[in-house]
Amino acid sequence: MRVLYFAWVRQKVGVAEEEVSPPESVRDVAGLVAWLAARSPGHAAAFAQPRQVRAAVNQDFAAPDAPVRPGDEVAFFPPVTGG
Amino acid sequence: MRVLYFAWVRQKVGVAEEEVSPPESVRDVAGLVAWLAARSPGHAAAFAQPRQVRAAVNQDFAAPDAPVRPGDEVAFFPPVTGG
Amino acid sequence: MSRAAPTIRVQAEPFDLAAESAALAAGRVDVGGLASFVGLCRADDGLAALVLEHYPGMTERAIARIAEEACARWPLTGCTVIHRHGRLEPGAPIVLVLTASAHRAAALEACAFLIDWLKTRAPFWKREEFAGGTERWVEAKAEDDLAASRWDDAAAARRGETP
Amino acid sequence: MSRAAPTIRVQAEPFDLAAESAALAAGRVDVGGLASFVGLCRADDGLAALVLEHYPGMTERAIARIAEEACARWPLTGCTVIHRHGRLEPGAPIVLVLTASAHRAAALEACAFLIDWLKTRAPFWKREEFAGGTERWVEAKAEDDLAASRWDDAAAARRGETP
Repeated sequence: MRVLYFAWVRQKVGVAEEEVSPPESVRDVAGLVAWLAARSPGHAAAFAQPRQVRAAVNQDFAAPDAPVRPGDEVAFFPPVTGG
Repeated sequence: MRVLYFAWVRQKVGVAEEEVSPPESVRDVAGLVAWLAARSPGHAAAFAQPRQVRAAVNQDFAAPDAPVRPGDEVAFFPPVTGG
Repeated sequence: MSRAAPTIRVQAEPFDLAAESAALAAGRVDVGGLASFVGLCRADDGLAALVLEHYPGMTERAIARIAEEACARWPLTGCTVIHRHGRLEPGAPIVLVLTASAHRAAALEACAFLIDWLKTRAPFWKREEFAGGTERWVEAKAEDDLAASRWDDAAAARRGETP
Repeated sequence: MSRAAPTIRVQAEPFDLAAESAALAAGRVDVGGLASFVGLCRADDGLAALVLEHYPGMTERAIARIAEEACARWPLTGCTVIHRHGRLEPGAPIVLVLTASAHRAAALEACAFLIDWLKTRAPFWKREEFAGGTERWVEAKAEDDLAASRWDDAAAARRGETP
């Protein structure tokens, strides 16, 4: 599973992307967040306030209960501020 | 008093502008319309449906009861269709 | 925020959207949004040309008032209205409205307001010329009056009145 | 009326309002109104530059969806969205939205809709760089969510639902 980070989430995690292999028990975005948050102090800081972090699965915005599967591209980022 | 005509009002009257000297009894736009309508068949045709004709006095839109005085510039035209 | 006086022109010649747009933002760093509207001549029903007549003198005056009203209702840093007259063929641009503001909502709303009010308050008249040689004066549309009147409601609503 | 596919570009380079605008009207006689919005970088609070990060791939996809939604809601003859990324200094244009339609209301409303939805649904993030060397990520604004949500209300109202 490919995980991408953007904006201050990327800065806190310390990398822009990584390949991860979460256990089978990680089935949705919320589960992935909990699992990623335990990987490093940077990850923990990035996900300290989960409501500040948005997700996309395979380049579509995704809610916390959206399923994630091996092979997915999952991205985490702050609320968008373009335009 | 200078009177200007635009669009189909001008076409029906037959001239784009004219100098007129209405009697003192003509005190407002409605009175001027009634007086002008009697000047020629063209004028009569132009003012046959007074509600289809708008007026301006000294280059400001004016209601039928707006006063008109010697020296004024009064214009008559259909509802505007610019933009 | 400094407000520029509106730029208003009534002309037979085409206008230059890019140049007018650049002029509203040139040398400024307080403009966050530039909205524009360009009205063009459509070839409906075999239209060969539109001939736009106007009331020289009153036209500029009426547009100036409409632009002043927009500047009073929204915090614009600039505003440009250019309206053409004369014979215009299908595809030709007729009118340009440009508004600049620190924020997008002001620029967009003022732009829509300006074109709505121009349609109902600027002394222009359109005559349609068709391929067969027939002509017809365009009639004022009730929908244009309705579009213009929503801004009365908006102003009333801001003042706390029931529209 | 033939509908053109939306033009969508995400690029570091500036865009050309006049060329993009001309492209939407070129060779057509069914376009009655062209609306545009250009968002620019303001120099608020001593801002030296905005740095725009985005999510390559998803960005284009998200903008394409927003443009499709606009084309589904309004009878547009054309629609262009260009969004820049990278380092942009005060005065620089950031985003261009252009809409074309037979009638002005469709073009103006779709233009406002597109910029509102871009603000809340396109994966861009702005970092502010200040003269003193400090940096700050721009936070999403509640007013932008509100501006975007009025289009939900508008769609609901058209479907006869209570917003």
